Amino acid sequence: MLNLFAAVAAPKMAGFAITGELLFFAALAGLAMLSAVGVVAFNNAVRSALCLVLNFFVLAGIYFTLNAEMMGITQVVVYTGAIMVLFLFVIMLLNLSAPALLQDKNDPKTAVGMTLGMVMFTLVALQVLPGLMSKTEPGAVDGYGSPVNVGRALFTGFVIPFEAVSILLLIGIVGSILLAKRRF
Amino acid sequence: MAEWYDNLHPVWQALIRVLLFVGPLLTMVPALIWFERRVLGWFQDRIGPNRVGNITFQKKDKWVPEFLRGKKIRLFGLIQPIADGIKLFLKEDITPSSVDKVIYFLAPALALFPAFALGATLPWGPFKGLTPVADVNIGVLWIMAISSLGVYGVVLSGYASNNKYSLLGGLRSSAQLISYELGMGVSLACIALSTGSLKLTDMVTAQEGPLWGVVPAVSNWNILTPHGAIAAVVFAICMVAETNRAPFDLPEAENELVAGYHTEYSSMKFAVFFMGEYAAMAVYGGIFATVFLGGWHMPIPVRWDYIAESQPMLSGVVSYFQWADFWMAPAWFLLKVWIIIFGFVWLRATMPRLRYDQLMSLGWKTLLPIATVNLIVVATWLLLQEVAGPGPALALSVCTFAALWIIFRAVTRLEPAKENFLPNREISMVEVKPAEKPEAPEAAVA
Amino acid sequence: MIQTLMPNTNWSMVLPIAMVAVAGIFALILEMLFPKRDNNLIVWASQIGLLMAAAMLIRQFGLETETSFAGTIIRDQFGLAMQLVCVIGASATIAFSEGYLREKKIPFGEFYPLMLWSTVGAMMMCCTENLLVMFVGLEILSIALYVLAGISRVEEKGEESALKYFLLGAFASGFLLYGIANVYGATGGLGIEGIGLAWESKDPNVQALLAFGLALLLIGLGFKASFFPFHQWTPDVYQGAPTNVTAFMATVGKTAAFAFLFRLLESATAMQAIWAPALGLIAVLTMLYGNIVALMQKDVKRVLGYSSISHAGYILVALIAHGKNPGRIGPETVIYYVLSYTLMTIGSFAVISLLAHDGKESTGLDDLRGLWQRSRVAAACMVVFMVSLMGLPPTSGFFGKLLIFQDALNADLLPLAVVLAVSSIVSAAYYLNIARLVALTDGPTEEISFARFRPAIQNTCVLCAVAVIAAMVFYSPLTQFLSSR
Amino acid sequence: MSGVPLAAYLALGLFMFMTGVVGVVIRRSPIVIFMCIELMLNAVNLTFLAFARYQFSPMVAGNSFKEGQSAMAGQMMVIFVMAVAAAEVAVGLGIIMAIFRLRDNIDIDEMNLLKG
Repeated sequence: MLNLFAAVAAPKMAGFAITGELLFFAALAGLAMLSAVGVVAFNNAVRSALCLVLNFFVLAGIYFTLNAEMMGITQVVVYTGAIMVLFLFVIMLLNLSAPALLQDKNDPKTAVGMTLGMVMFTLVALQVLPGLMSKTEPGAVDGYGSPVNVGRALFTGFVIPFEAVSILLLIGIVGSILLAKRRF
Repeated sequence: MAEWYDNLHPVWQALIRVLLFVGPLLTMVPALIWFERRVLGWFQDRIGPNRVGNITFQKKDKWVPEFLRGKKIRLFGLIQPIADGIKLFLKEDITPSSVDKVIYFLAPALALFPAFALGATLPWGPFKGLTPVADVNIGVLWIMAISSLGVYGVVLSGYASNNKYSLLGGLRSSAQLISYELGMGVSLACIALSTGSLKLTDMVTAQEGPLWGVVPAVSNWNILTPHGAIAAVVFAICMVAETNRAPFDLPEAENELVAGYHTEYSSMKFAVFFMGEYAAMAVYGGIFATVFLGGWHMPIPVRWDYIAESQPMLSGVVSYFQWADFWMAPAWFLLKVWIIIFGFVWLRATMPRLRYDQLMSLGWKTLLPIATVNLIVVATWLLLQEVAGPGPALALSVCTFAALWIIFRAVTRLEPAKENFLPNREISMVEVKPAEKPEAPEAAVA
Repeated sequence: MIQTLMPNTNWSMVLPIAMVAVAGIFALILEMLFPKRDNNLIVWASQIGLLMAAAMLIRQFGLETETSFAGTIIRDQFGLAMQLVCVIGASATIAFSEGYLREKKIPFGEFYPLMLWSTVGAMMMCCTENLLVMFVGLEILSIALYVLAGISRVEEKGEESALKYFLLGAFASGFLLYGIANVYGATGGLGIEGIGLAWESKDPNVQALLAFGLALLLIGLGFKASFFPFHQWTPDVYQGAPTNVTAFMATVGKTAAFAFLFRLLESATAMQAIWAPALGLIAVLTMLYGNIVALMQKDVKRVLGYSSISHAGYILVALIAHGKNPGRIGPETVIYYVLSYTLMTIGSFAVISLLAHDGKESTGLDDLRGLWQRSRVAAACMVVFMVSLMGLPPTSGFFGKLLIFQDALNADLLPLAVVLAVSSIVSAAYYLNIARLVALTDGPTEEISFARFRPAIQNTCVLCAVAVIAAMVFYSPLTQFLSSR
Repeated sequence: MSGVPLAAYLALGLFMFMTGVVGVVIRRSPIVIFMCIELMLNAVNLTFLAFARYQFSPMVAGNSFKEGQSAMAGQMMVIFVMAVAAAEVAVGLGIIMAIFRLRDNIDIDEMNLLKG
């Protein structure tokens, strides 16, 4: 089956053959693109958020295909596990008090915006991407994304931003409490 | 492992591993339900389900062996969960009219998924390549990642039900899960730090060493080390909260939220939530056993290898234990899981439910600081071990913990503590009426 | 035994930054221990922390240029001077904050830690040539500013400005990040020193990625510095945010963006054919637009917002001149101009903060009438600041513009120099108008009798005014000191 | 993953980025706008990891990173983007809640108090 595909498509796409990995990537990428469009296209905020969750989850899968396993799992922990839950939490809180607020009305500018976005995408892609089509073999060593390597890099070369991020998170904590607490 | 297994195609190997994990888990769930009901009955001095599943053989039955004819075999209600399942399956499946349909159907599936995916990195025995579905070097992170997905099922079912009580239940649950996720993560990080690996099989192997690096005959179960014991307590509490079990079952508090997020769910959809909860219980028990209780080893922390070496005269007996330790690994593992599940039930039977603010302050003001201080102590301990050897390091790390904890309490005590409890009241079962007054004359006139 | 994982790290290079961060944490702990809304202790702690940081910075002046922490942190004279400007800006803002916040009835002790941490971000941006560190610094700066902009929670305007600032800021940092990603793809690293080398490799793919990435980077940084097409948030946010936060935003926030932009353009000198015309156009539009639109405003904070846009244009001219020819045109102009801009902007916002009274603050131009009746000294200082913003002697604004003019001519940017001169003349109209309203017109007397007076605000004004004039008088030793090599 | 061209990952990243930009421009609820910004950040993360994996341009000598550090730089950036996103979400949702408390409405088109 795969060979058949390759035989049909090979003459059209010079330079690389269609492999199982490519098809797997195409499936993940298609899912990611669909869910990305869903975030923008759904009028209901909860649907948008769920699409975004799906997108982040699929992205974690794509990170695994890039051998960046630590990043993939961190993606799930941070984005789907924490950030999107917080989003849903706030959406639900707003939903509890004013459900109508989260329902966008249909708007003609949606279609216009989508089209313009696609045009821009095509323009930029045509400028930047064609030269990179030939690059199909990864250059980084396997295991570059293991927790050990990531940790070592984090605590040697990037120790200053790592420490600085603690200040950033402190700002996040203090700021969110300051902004959202009920009483002064 | 066996040769035939190694010769299989990797896909089949993977399938076998998945079956080895999912099969026991699925069979455990009904048994667990029965176990909980029986144990609860025992705690509450009643009998519990004991009728369903009695098999009575007629005298005239020809197909049973002679000695069974006319006998009644008691199964102590073991079949009860299956009967429950049949009941739930045959019940009318009600879908309220104004629910958000897609999300309404998605939510139970999302609630069940993490419970099963969570245990994928759990090793059931020393048979490398056979037991964990995926022995990846991000095992602990996997647990963190998947357990944080558990909140979606609850929140979305609450939202989709289009019911204020359900939504409130979902919101409470999401706040609860996020809060306790932190304490759990940090306490797991303590163990990961002291082990030096995020792999669960490495964690089990690390627990085979001598206790504290000093006592050679006892194996180094994490629950026996000072920092590990603290982490275990924090983890255990967070684990109960993460599975939404009593005393942390606020999302479904009957008296406040009419059963919370699954009020609007009936029939099989409810059964799926139910299954998710019990499967999560079993899997968290497995995680606890793996990380803190020596994993697949015998439930006594003895290093048989060392004993065999140092006491050659005992080697005959010890070799028997070694054999049992290796070949009965899944059984030991399951035994530990059941002990933990008994703990779950015990908690449910004895603890009153927490109030919401108590729940939050326990999570944020007690468990998280303890776990964080513990993490600092583990780091200090590892550093000191390099410098001063295991013994002094241990003593110093204990002192560090005490000092940090005292400082923390001293700092937080400065704030005047609010009275968190209701004033004492007399509660009596029988309503005591005040002494009857003669009716007011005005009322009589009116 | 313990192996040290990080050989050759020089911790003293980040000591000033750490000092400010620790001062912030200390201030937060003070707020927790003494939550009695008497913030003088916190103010003093913050000021002492900033003072110590400034001392540490000055001690390092004149040392050899050096990188450390695997090349992520660089210590050079430019970075030290810009960090010093950030510290001065933060210190001056905190000096007049206490009285203002008390008048506006937003006496949160958390204000000071957030301000200090924001300064930490700005300082990080000043002392790095690494895109990652720059990004983290930028976000520390911005996220703290989002919170600060919305710190007055009962004011709809404040919250609205916070939301606008936040959404647009996050949007812009998305662009910035995408730019970083492309630059990383082209150079294989996060240091900006690789840009020039990668461009000279003449590989068309690399060049396309670099051009795309650099454009996006400039958009992201241009947002922070509020250049012309990315400036829309500026007047709104400046108007809605509390006045002291606006002062901080307009000075320290921009200083950090300029500092990194300076280094970025310097390392992208090889690509100047790509960016120089575009940035030149942006500079022209920024200067003209800021000054012309400022003429039509009715709110004094909006006027100053547009004026800050035009000043960003002036500084951009200096940056372009340096980036085109880093060998000949040194960093003195940028340092000097940013310093004088910081002083005069914070000073003028300090004067405007006198408008706040009893929880209310209306900042229309008409509300400025009779401000001299509240404090004559502050009104006199306002005249100095306006003259300086206009660019007339005897103030540092004059010398700053002169230096930029000279740099532009040296770098063959005659059109930019001409636009600079013209737009400065245009700006005179609204600056003089503000000065006239503050110092020469009378206001309604009954309101003034209620207006209380905060000495810290006046002191800040006087200090800034003195500094603005002193920076002109002691021009030559100052520049020598700031840019000593 | 061998066989998949680098351009495919970059195109996916660019597509998601553009979708996010479009969403920011056309949607009106600040929460959804914010989600679209998160989408943009994730597109950037994908781009970083793709470049890190494929080592498109490891040749620049002037970089301070030693051999093999280039791949780490991209991953580090992703980690820091995640950390920043977490802090940003906390603060941003706080702002949205605060504004909702004040006016019971979060529509971005009705934010018109600040005008010149």
